[in-house]
Parts: sequence; C-alpha cells; structure tokens
Amino acid sequence: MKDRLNREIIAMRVAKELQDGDVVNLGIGIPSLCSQFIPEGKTVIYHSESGVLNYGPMAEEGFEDQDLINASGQFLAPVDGMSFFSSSDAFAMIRGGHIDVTVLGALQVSKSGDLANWMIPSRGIGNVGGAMDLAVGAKKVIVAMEHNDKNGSSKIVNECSFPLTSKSCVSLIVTDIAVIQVVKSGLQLLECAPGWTKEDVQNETEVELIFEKGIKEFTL
Amino acid sequence: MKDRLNREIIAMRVAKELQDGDVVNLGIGIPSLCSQFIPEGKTVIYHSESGVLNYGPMAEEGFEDQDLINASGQFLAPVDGMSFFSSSDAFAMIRGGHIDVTVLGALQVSKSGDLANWMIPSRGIGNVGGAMDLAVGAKKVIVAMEHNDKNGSSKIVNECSFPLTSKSCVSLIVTDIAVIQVVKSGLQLLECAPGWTKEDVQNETEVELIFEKGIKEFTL
Amino acid sequence: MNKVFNSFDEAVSDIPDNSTLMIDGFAGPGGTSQNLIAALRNLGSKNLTIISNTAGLASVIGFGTLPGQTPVDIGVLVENNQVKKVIASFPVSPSPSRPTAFEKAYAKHEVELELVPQGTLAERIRAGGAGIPAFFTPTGVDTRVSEGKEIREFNGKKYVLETALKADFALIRAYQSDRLGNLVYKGTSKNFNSVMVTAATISIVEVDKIVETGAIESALIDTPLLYVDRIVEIKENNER
Amino acid sequence: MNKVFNSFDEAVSDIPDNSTLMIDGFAGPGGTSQNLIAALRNLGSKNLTIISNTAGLASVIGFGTLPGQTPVDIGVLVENNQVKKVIASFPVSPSPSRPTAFEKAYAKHEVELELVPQGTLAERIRAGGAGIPAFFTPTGVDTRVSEGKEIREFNGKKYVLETALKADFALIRAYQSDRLGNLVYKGTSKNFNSVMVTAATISIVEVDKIVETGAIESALIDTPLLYVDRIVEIKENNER
Repeated sequence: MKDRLNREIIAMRVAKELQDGDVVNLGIGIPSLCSQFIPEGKTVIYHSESGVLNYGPMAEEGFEDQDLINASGQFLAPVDGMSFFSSSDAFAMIRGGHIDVTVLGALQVSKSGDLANWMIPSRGIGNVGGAMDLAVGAKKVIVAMEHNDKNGSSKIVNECSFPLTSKSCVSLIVTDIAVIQVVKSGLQLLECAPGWTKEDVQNETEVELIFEKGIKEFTL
Repeated sequence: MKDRLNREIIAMRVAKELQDGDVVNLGIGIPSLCSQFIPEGKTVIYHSESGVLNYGPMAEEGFEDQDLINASGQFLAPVDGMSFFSSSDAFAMIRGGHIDVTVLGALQVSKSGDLANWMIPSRGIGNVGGAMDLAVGAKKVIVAMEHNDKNGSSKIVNECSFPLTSKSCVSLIVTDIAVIQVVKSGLQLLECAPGWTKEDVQNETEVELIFEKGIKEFTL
Repeated sequence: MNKVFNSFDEAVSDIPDNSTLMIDGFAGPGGTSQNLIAALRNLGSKNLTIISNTAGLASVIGFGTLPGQTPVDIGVLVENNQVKKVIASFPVSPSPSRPTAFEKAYAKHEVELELVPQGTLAERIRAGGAGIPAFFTPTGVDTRVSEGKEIREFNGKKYVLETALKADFALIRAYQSDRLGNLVYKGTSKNFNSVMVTAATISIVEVDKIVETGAIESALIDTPLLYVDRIVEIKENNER
Repeated sequence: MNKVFNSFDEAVSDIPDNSTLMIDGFAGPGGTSQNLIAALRNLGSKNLTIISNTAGLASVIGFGTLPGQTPVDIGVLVENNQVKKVIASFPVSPSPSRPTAFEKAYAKHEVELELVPQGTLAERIRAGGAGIPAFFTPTGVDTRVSEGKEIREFNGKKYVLETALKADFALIRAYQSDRLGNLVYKGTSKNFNSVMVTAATISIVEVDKIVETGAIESALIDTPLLYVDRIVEIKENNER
C-alpha cells in the first residue's frame, strides 16, 4: 500500500490556502493543527465559538487558565489584541459572513459539496455544536480529513448517507491522498500525494473525479 | 378658571408611583422632570435609549461631555455603577420586558389606553424615536401630560384620531387636573387636583370617566 | 433593593419542580456555576428542563479542566434523576467509551433531548431576552434540525424560522459583581453566560467577589444590573 | 493587512453614487463621524441611501452639542443634494420653527423617507450584521409603521415581521483603535456605532487615536477587529 500523508502534512497543506488578514475558525481534530503552519509574514486571525478572536499559541504548562479556552477546550495564552464576546456575538460573526475561512473535519462529503460531520447514525445521537453555523456562514469551507474511513470506504460519496450538516457548502477537500476542489460540475482533482497517481486516488474515491490537465503533486 | 397643576407637580405625582429598585425610562418633556422627586431611601435606576443605565444627575456646567448624554440630549454626570451599551442592547432591554416603568408624554390617550404621541397629522411627518418600543415593551406605561391641548380640547379621547404609538398600553394617566387609571371597563378617576371636583374633571374630558368611591385629592 | 444572598442553598431554594433553567458555561468548568448546580442538586427539584450548551461534559472527559480537578456540571442533576429534558447543542461525549450521564439516561429513555445548533441556541436565548419571539436563520436548512419548521426564502436563499427560548431561572457564573448587580466575566467565560442572564425571569449569579458599586469601572461592565436578581459570593473555603 | 488610512478623503474615496450608507451617532455630535461625513460631502457621491437614527438634528437644534460648537451631520449631505432616501427613527426637528435640511427637502419631494421605530432600526441593523434576514417584533403592531407587513401571533400576542438592513459602507466614530482594528467607544457613543460597524460591507472608522496593538486591554475592546476595514486618526489640528 502507498504511503498516506500524516495529519500534520494535511494541516500544512490547508494552511497554504489561508491568506494574509483572513479570519479563520478551525474545527477540532486535523483542522486545529493548521495554526502551527502559517508562513511568516502572513497574519491570520483565529476565531473560536468559545467567544474569542485573535488567539495565538496555547498556554504553557503551569499557566493554564480555565477562563481562557478555545472551542476544543484547549487552554490559550493571552495575546495582545485578543477580544472576548458572548456566544450570540460569536455566532453573529459566523452567520453574518465575517469569517473568511473555516476548516472542518468530515464524516462524508458529497459530489455537490454537501457536508456530513455531526452524527454517526449507528450511535443514535450526536453533537451539532457550531458546525452547522460555520458550514453555512463562513465565506469558504475547507474540509480536512482522511480520505477513507476505518473500513477503507470512501468518505467522498455521491450522496451523503449520514445526516447532513449543510448542503453545497464545501469549497475544497484536503485529504491524506489528494486535494479536491468542488466545482459546478462535481469534484475536480487538483493534487495527489507523492507517489499517488490520479488513477490511484480515483480507486479510493466513490465519486467519479474530474481530471483536467495540471494535476500536480501535493505542494506545501 | 380653576388653577391647574404645574409640570413639576405632575412629575412629583408620577414619581410617587415608582418603587424601590424599579428600572425606569423617562421620556422627554414632563416625564424627564420625575427624577428630581424620588423620595430618599428609594433607589430608582434610570435607563436611556442613548445606551446608558443607572445615570444620575445632569453634568455641572463646565463638565459637560458630548459622549455622555441621555435620549433628550442632556449631558449626564458620571456615576458609580453606570453602564453603557449598544442601541440593539438598549432596546433588547426595553422590548424584552426589563424596564419596569416608562413615563411618556402624549398627544392623545384613548378610553382603552391607546397611546398617540409621535405625530401631529397636520405636520405630515413625525419622529417615532423609541416611543413605540417603550410603549410596547415596558411593564408599566404612565402618561404624564397636560389634560387639554392648546385649544382646550380633551387629550383623553374615545378614539385616538392621531396616528397610534401603541394600542392598549397605558396603565395610568397623570395630568394637570387628575390622576386616571386605565381599567378593563374604561378610565377610572382616582384623584383630582386641589379645588377640582370630579364633575369639573369630567367637563374637561371627552371620555366618560368611571367614578368609584374613594376619589381623592391629588396626593404627593 | 438587596440582591446579595448569603448562601447558594438560599439563592436556589425556591426553584420548584417542573422549572425551566438556563445553565451557563461553554463546556468546561470555566464559566460554569458549579456551586449553584451543586445547591440545586441538594435541593432536589424534579422534572427540570435544562437549556445549556452541553448536557455535562467536563465531568466525564475533562474538557477545559485543569489537572486534578473534578468539575461539577449538569451531569449531577441527570444522575440524580432531576432532569426531564435537555435543550443543547453538544449533549454527548466525543469519546464513546466515556459517555455522559445524559447519554446513558437518554439511551434508557429517561430524558428527552432537543438538539439545537450552537449559534441557533445562542440566538434563541438572546431573542428570549430581547423580546423577539422568532427569527429566520440559514443554519440547519435542509438538515434534521429544521424538520417540521417553516422554511422561507429571502433574496433567493433558504432560511428556517426558529423561536425564542426563555427560562424561569438562570444559573450564572461571573467573575465580579458590584452591589447593584453589574457583572464582569473573565475571558472566554462570557459566552453563554452573558446571554442566558438576559433570558430568565430570575437570574442567580455566583461570583468570585462582590465589590462596592463603583469598584468596577463603567467601561468594564459586561452585564448591566437590570439582568441580575440574586448574587452569591463564592467563599474562600469553597474550592470551586 | 494594513487598515490605517492617512486621510478622511482617501478613506471614503471609493464610495460611488447610489451607495447605501450607515451613518453613526445617536443625534448629537458625540459619536458622529463628522470628519468622514465632511469628506463624503467633498467627494460629492449622489443618490445615496442613508440609514441613521436621525436625518441631521444637531446642526439645527444643537442636540447634545457643547456651547460654541457647530456640528457636522447628515444635513450637509442633504443640503448638497447627495441623498435620495433616508431610513431613520427621528428624521424631523422637535422644534417646528427650526426644521432640518431633510424636512425641507422632504416637503419639496426631493428625498424619500422610511420611518422606523428606533428599537426596530437597531435590531434590523444588528440582524444585517448577524446573518438574520428577518425577525418578529411587537413594536409597531397596529400602527402605521407595520402597514403592509406580515403580522403573526405567538402565545396570543401580535408581532410584525421586519427585515434586516445592510449597507455598502458604514461611517463610524470611535474613541480608539489599535492597529488591528479593535475599537473602544466612549460612554454613550457606543449606541448605533457598535451595531452599524457590523452591518456594512466596508466599515470606515475615524478615531481620536490609533494605538499599538495591546495598548487596549482585551476586556475594554467593544468592537472586535473583524468588523473594521479602514481606520483614520483625527489629527490634532482638526477640531471635530
């Protein structure tokens, strides 16, 4: 079997998409790793549903403060120009279109960019959290995830079988084997992981991908 | 002609209605005078649509600050425990039922407690300001006004002919000749100004008033 | 006009069975009114409807919890069979091997759930406090959470009609209060707290410290006094 | 990511004809972006729709104005024939003998008016910034301002459906900004300013002082940086 990219490399590839001045909300899991990989010279502003804007590094050991957390429950370090606000304001920012990019994990992404990331039907219950608001409100939704689930099934599907988070919301999918863009006619393969051909990626993917010239190797 | 009470006495009578701990919004004109007449020992908290809670006296001459005003444009003095907020928050307080009493002026009040106080039709244009929100949102609406207009016509009418501010919102009317309560069956006379009989008050009033025993002289 | 209560027990003593409560906090112990929750557990009121972001998470997975601490959260009310229904956005544990007390009770059909997206939850609570009975939001359209609700288009985009949430009581943690009830929260402990405090008939607030009026600078006041009914100071010998 | 502009003229230079603008302030000069208004007057853009609490009041009746001052307000835009329509709650002078420029133009049918109750105006602007396209409010039911609008009952009480307001540009006065755009307002100059800054595609802010990031304590920040696009410092030799 070919090597798949690790979580850090996926996050590094996503980080390349973030522009100077972007306001970004990172979901839990792989998305939360992106903040480590912002190139010097770029200013990216992080937002969290816990009611904070412009946070930076995590708190050092011994300096954790239970009143300074992000939406993943990680302890944040105080930073100049950081601000705090209510949940209604935090989501006014999200729903009102003031977040440039959100990076979310996914259980399934469909051919038309539908996102399912909040509930595994077999569990019978799930956590919506802020995902539906982010999926519908952020100007750009990037999914960062493993390409296949634990059983090897494609998480990129023709139609989501899991309960939806939001329809037609995903712009870009970055996985451990490929970078795929959601376009009007479907899913277009942009980049393959080193050592992977477009046919290899297609073999792991339920949706028939669009190949145009210029498919590149993963670039960081 | 019998003597009518002056604006200060009307305001003094209204002030008697305010309870310890009440959050109160005072309209412009006679209502704005009420704050001078709160008995010692009672704490009344003032709210203004300009985005301030718990204001006190006006600023002394030479200490006026254009960033510290009430909704009448008066300069306020800074006070301990005063807070400032947005207009959306100021009206969330009003509409959400967090203001105990508002005292408003009126052009007309009807038999069923309808209030008209924002537009004289002949002018063709008017200012709504915060009056509609206050009339509909405050727990108790007290009208403080002169009983008759400049032409001597009753401002207490069977049906408002002026554009409405809000229907069935007024609880109590305090004028320069009487105190009248809005009850289910109509308008009940509670008090008359010194020297005025209930018949005198009725003569100045378009609405047929309800007289029950215990009509008192104006009490302060 | 005295809002200061001497004990948590006294401050919650009149919460009857069948009440609807808003309980604060994002998910961790920071910003969660742990002392009031414990007092409500001791009081034992039954058939409660709880509106909260989670249904008790920190106590099972240690979300936002400093090492060595064991936070009190809604889980203790669920375990004590006081809860009839939870309205929340994040009711279950992200770790299936460490389920919340709520999940276990839910599996046994002992408690009901209304699942609400987090932004819709916050906005419904704000609406409750702001006299707005209902509003349209894009969140949840074409998903399970909008099933059975009115959908309407504005400018070519679909929105769902959501209604306000109000409560009989709110249990709120803040950092400081002055004697009038003006509140300050610390950092990210402002999130649900500063909204819930506006939407309950009676808001009960536990604070690290009650200070004299004027000790909190006007520009620092997060919640104006009119939203606060009862204040209890957390005594030094209390660990939470 | 540089938000700092060197002049008011430069900061407003791309406001085209037919724009919708939110212009700040309650009614007096405090909290009114007088320098940006003057720059927009100099620029001369036509057919503007202005969303504001008043239509220019301080310049005629001295509302909230210190002795000897002559405030600049929306009146100068109306007088310069730049305004097509005003959406406001308090458009006319309370003193009929001193009418506003707007009233005179309105009497000559040169300008349109949409009259909105002040709380509905604030909430419609908040909704615009918060991604809420419409909401129900009790304000204005059974009055002229709800004519032709949907009325619906919730729990036996009638409410009117009101829609969000958004703008292409907002002109905002604040006290301080840091270099990232975090704002602080002074006292009662937070009212419409802190709401309008959220509801425009481009928010332009004039401030008494631009300070280094970190000079404004986190707990004092009123408007988080993401709502602010352009900042101009009011120079000392400028009187407004």
